[in-house]
Amino acid sequence: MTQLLEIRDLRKRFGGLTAVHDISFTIDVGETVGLLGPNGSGKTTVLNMISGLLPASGGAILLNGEKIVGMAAHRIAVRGVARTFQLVRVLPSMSVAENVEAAAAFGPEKLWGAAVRGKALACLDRVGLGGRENEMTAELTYIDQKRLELARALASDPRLLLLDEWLAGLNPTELATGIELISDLKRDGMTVLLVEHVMDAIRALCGRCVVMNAGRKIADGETGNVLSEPEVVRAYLGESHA
Amino acid sequence: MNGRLALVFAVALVALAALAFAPFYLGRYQIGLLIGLTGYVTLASAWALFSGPTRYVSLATVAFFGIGAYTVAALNEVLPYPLVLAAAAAIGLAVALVVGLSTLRLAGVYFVIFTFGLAELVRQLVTWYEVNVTGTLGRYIFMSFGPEQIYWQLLALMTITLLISWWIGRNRLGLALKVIGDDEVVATHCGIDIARTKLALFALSAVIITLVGAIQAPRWTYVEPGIVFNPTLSFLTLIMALLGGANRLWGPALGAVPLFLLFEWLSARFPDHYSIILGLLFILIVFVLPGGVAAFAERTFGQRKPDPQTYGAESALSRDTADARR
Amino acid sequence: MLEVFDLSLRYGKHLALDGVATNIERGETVVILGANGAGKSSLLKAIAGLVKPDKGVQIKLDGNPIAGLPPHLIPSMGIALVPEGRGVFGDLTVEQNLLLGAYSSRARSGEEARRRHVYELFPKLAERRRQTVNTMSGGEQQMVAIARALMSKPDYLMLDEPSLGLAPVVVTELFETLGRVRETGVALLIVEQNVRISLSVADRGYLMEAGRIVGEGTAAALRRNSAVQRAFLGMA
Amino acid sequence: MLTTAIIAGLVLGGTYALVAMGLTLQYGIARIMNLAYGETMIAAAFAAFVLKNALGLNPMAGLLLVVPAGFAFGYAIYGVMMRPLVARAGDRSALEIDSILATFGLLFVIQGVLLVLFGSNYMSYSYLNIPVSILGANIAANRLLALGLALTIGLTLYGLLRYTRWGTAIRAVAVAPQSAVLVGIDVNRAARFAFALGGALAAAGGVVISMYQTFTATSGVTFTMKALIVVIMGGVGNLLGALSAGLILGMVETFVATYLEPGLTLAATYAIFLALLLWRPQGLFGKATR
Amino acid sequence: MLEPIGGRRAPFLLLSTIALAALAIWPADSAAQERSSVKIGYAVSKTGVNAGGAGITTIPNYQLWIDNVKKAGGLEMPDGSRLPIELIEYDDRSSAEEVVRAVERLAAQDEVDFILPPWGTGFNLAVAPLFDRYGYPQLAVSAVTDKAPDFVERWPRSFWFLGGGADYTDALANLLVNAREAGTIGDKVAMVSVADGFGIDLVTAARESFAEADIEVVYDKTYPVGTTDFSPMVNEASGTEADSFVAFSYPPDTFALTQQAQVSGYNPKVFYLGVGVGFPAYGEENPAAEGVMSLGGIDPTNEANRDYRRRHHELTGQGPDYWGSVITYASLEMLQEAIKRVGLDREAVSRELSTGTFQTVLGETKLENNQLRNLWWAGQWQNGVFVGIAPPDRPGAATPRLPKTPWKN
Repeated sequence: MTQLLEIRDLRKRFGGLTAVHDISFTIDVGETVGLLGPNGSGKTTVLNMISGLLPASGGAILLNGEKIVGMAAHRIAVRGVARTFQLVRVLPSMSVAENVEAAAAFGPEKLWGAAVRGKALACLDRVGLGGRENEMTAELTYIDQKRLELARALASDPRLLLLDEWLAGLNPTELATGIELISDLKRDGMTVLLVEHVMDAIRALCGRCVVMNAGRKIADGETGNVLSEPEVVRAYLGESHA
Repeated sequence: MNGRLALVFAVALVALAALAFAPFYLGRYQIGLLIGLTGYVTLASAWALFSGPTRYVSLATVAFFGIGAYTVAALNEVLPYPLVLAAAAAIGLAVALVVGLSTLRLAGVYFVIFTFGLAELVRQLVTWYEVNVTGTLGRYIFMSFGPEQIYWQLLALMTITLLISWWIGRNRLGLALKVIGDDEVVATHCGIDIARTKLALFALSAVIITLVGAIQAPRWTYVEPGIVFNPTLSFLTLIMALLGGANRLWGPALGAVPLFLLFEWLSARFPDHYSIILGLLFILIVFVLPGGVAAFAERTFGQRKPDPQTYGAESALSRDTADARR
Repeated sequence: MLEVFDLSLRYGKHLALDGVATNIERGETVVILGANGAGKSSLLKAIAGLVKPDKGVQIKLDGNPIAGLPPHLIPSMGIALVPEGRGVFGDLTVEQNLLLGAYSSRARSGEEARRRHVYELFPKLAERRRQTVNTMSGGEQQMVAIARALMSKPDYLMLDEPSLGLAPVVVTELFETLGRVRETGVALLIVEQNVRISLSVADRGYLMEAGRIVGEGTAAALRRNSAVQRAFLGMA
Repeated sequence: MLTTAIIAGLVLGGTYALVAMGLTLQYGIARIMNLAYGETMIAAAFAAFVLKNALGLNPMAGLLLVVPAGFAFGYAIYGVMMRPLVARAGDRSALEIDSILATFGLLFVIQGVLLVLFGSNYMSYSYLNIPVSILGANIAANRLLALGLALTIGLTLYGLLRYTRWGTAIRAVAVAPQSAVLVGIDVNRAARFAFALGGALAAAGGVVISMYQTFTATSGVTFTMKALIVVIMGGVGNLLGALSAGLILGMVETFVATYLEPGLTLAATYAIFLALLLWRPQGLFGKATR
Repeated sequence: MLEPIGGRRAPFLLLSTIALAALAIWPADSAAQERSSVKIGYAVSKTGVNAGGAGITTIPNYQLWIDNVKKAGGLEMPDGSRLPIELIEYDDRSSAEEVVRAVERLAAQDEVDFILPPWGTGFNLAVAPLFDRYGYPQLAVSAVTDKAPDFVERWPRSFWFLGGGADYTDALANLLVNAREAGTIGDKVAMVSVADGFGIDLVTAARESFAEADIEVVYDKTYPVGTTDFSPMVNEASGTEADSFVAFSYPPDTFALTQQAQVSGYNPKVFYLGVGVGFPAYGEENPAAEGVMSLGGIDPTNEANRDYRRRHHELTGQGPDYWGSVITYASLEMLQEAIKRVGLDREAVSRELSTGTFQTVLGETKLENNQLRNLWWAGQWQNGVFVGIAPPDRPGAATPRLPKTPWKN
């Protein structure tokens, strides 16, 4: 397996507080890795540093062997890292299609004209928003906005997809659809890093999990094993989920 | 180029030709009016070029306008006129780049006040320089050409500005600006270089504004900082663009033309109650035409893009999330 | 008793609630189940006065109409809402949040005792009363939101997706706390995606679909219901 | 010399702080960017002038009449003009633009009324222009009054906002109006009250400033702008911030005028302001939100 | 994908707006008609930063003069007939572009017979080319410039009534020299000036005048327009050995400087300030102003002037200032008299203004090279009147009272 992402001794300080404490892990091409941990354990901060939204205070992030730590977010995006956000961020003044076109037009391929439109429609189809390209973003329901965010992430042809609680707030039926969607991406060879609390989804999708607590990595390995580790159970899952 | 676009261009071309030949048929006062009109349409359009899509409300308009005018005043006896204009544009560009680079972190009202402060700072520095280095404050501009030439130059600049605005709207750059205006974080994750995009547009807008100041300056014969750095100009430009609709090609013009004429008419008919009537009209416009004249025109004359205002109810749904985000 | 009947609500073209009728007795715990967009949150918001229902008087508290009242009067009727996303005052401290929780005139009497009680329910908050809420974790913020709502001396406490985005261990803890709140006699009206855990604390439940109530029953009956099992409990 | 400069700077800063605190309430809590703020001040200055000249009322007594009038004016303006805009605005930036436009209109209306009533002349009278000696520096009593008033108002309001339930509620409205409703706070009333309070402070500032500063019907804008700078420097909605920023600004101006060059005072003001914004975009005391 | 920003109909809408607007602004009816009135127009700053100055020196005098003509039954023509004034007034909103366009409008659109000048040096210069092109005489009163002779050459129909900076500063230097010779004061001066056209012109001239008179300038600072706190400058000046304090200031600063000097207990032997000292509010009924000097002044014994002041007060409710006001009014009287002598032909009126001798509220008035040179270059508050003290040999000149009496509190 080829390694796609390598994180080495990654650290983040906010003022006096160390939010992420020397985290290291790797992701291979085609892998789907779950990043778990209690609220405030630093998962989203790690995601933010990978996508370039936050500068790291120390350590290294390598994408395909290239050091991307310290790079501006848009340059990381062009190198094939796409993401969704914990609280949905759609572009409210634009149509559904324009939301996706934005990513296609500035992604690695820099499409324009008919190509960008085609790409956007294809991505919308893929997440189940086909035929709704002319609606205004603000009209969409919460779950459709989540879909739209995924479509936008896909439109930049990512090599690494970062999903931040993308499945949160879905009921079991919706969850099943969502899991199906990510499985499809997996099948097509997409590499995914999943921050998620929904354990059903983690079990169904992730071959491997990294668990954080209070900014440190407390477990890393095959999902089933990790979820039964006593420290993970104590800090994160609670007895009822063990 | 499709048929409709061709038609629009044809009409615009005819209108442009009519405007270009207007001085031959009009009196001096009407030419003066046209100078004011084209000047403000250009200012408002140039302002909206940057501030419309990005929603960065700039009050630095008069800083650049004044730089243009002052450059002409300082150099008009030293350099040939085209070079004076080029020098003005270059100085405007340099200042815009410095300012643009330093303000990239600011947003919202902080940017507004920063740009206002900038205009005042430039004015104070120019004053201080003149007082302490050249020992004189006022400068004279004696040019050999009349108002028609000023008008034609402004008309050309206006046309170029509108063409640039149109081109950007159909271009990747326009999309980038809209995304930035909606959400900078999303923009950067889409691969948009926000800093460069914003800087480029700010500089472009500033250079056009500088040129308006440079072209108009010979109208006044005498230039001093208090005259050319009059902050009212920044406010008027902003109000015109916002009133018309800063997100549309014709929006700023639709705000600038009626407002300019309204000012002119009011100050002539009601010189003593001008302020009161103007103020009341202003308030009325805010209440009756939310979203600007262009949005109103679109609602009235044809369905185009739904206006975000009409979706207030839905956006109330997502407001919690939106606020949590802030 | 809090009653809702024939409640309809429209956002533009979209019909969010379509003739909804529900009721909740004092001391009862009721969950509302349904897909995203079924109208669950809209129902809570309508009761809290945050959105205006379409017509007439369709919400009654102990027989008195409360629909159409401005939202800031609702807490003083004994109805509190913990919204989705918590809605805490992030810039203020825990203590100040609780102080504001007791803002309505109804809540002023016995405020001190209630504060002690709330801190007993949430001992973690007692330790951190001077901490700014923004600096706390999601689970702790959810606790603050609930504690603040309890300070208003509610008869009815409505919670919109309280477990959203919380770690499993925190969710468990949260519902244990809600169970204790329930024992104090406060009626709970909960909208929750985590059906399994919410049914475990509930007496009754409603099923919503496309703005309508399509089913109701006791918690036990709902747990046995095959449609519910399929749709909400992830059982095939 | 140094003490003189420090005291003179504090006294000048007191004026700035006094003027800025009302604006910070209006903008920080009621969320109205009030461009007509300076005009409200000027109207109050005229009122004090008229009361003194026509009725022989001394400006201190004038304060007792003009300040409540300022409150009433703010209260009425919010109810009539701002409330519909607040109700209509989908988000904060829409309200910001609407309020800028509407108060820009209001600015002209007030200015126009003043012009019709009083003409465009310079107005000036002198009250309490007597030297008070502090640590060897002679300071005008009227300016000292402004400083005293600024400190009193600033600290009182700060105390109220910080340590009372009512004040906490007002702050809650400022930071999270959607949530304030949930605990039973009448957001509209709180905003209206804050706006009216801002109007009262503007009136107080106007009266005090009229005691030592020449004014015209059209000189309101300069006050608005100075106040805006102080508000932003201090952090929006932050009374203590406005107080400190005002004092700092006063010191900077006095020091530049004394030790550097009077011609650069305003340049220094703006330079410091711009530098501060770049260093801390949220202001000296603002929290890094938004 | 990307639609063009802007509706399809927007250009049409824009054009029709312009067309409608053009109709609205077009001349209503320019058909020639029997002359039944004299059209007089002016554009002046009723609002904006210049409104304060225009409101005291210019506008009330225009009103007073027009009222006066009306009461007299109109402007008298050479044939003895009288024509009423039809007045057109615009607000230039203190903007250079507006004042230029307003004057263009008066000239080309309203086709008025005469245009009265705007307020301010800068604005008078801004509109000078227009007055010249359309052949209107320009009675530039509220403009202080040393370049007046050049301007007269460039624009032969321009008239400059307020002298140049050097005139005032030479007179001031002369006053100081006399006092020095009398042993009243030393030869040191502390000087501040406002950083705009007026302040800089005067301070530049003053440096020269003082150097020629061997007066040493020990403190010389310029402050920006809008300065409100003068304690640093007054304290610094007070710390020097200078007996004389000179400020080329504007009204708000003038008032503030005075108050600050009182508060700081700064009592120089010569206290000379700029615009604003001549305002009635400054010194009438204010004993503290006793001895303060400035530009301008009046001859209190001049009967016509006294009558003018009375009428001004009656009509406008305020007294005229002691510098530009009476000259503004005199310039209008000259215009009125010139029309009476030669009619409405602007060329002839200009010639008459240039060469004629007029009886005005100033007394006998005659321009030299299109400039009024018979002016009070300096004045001083004495017993509640701001009297002219320089040139000392001019009839009616009062004797300067130095040193200034200390502030009375």
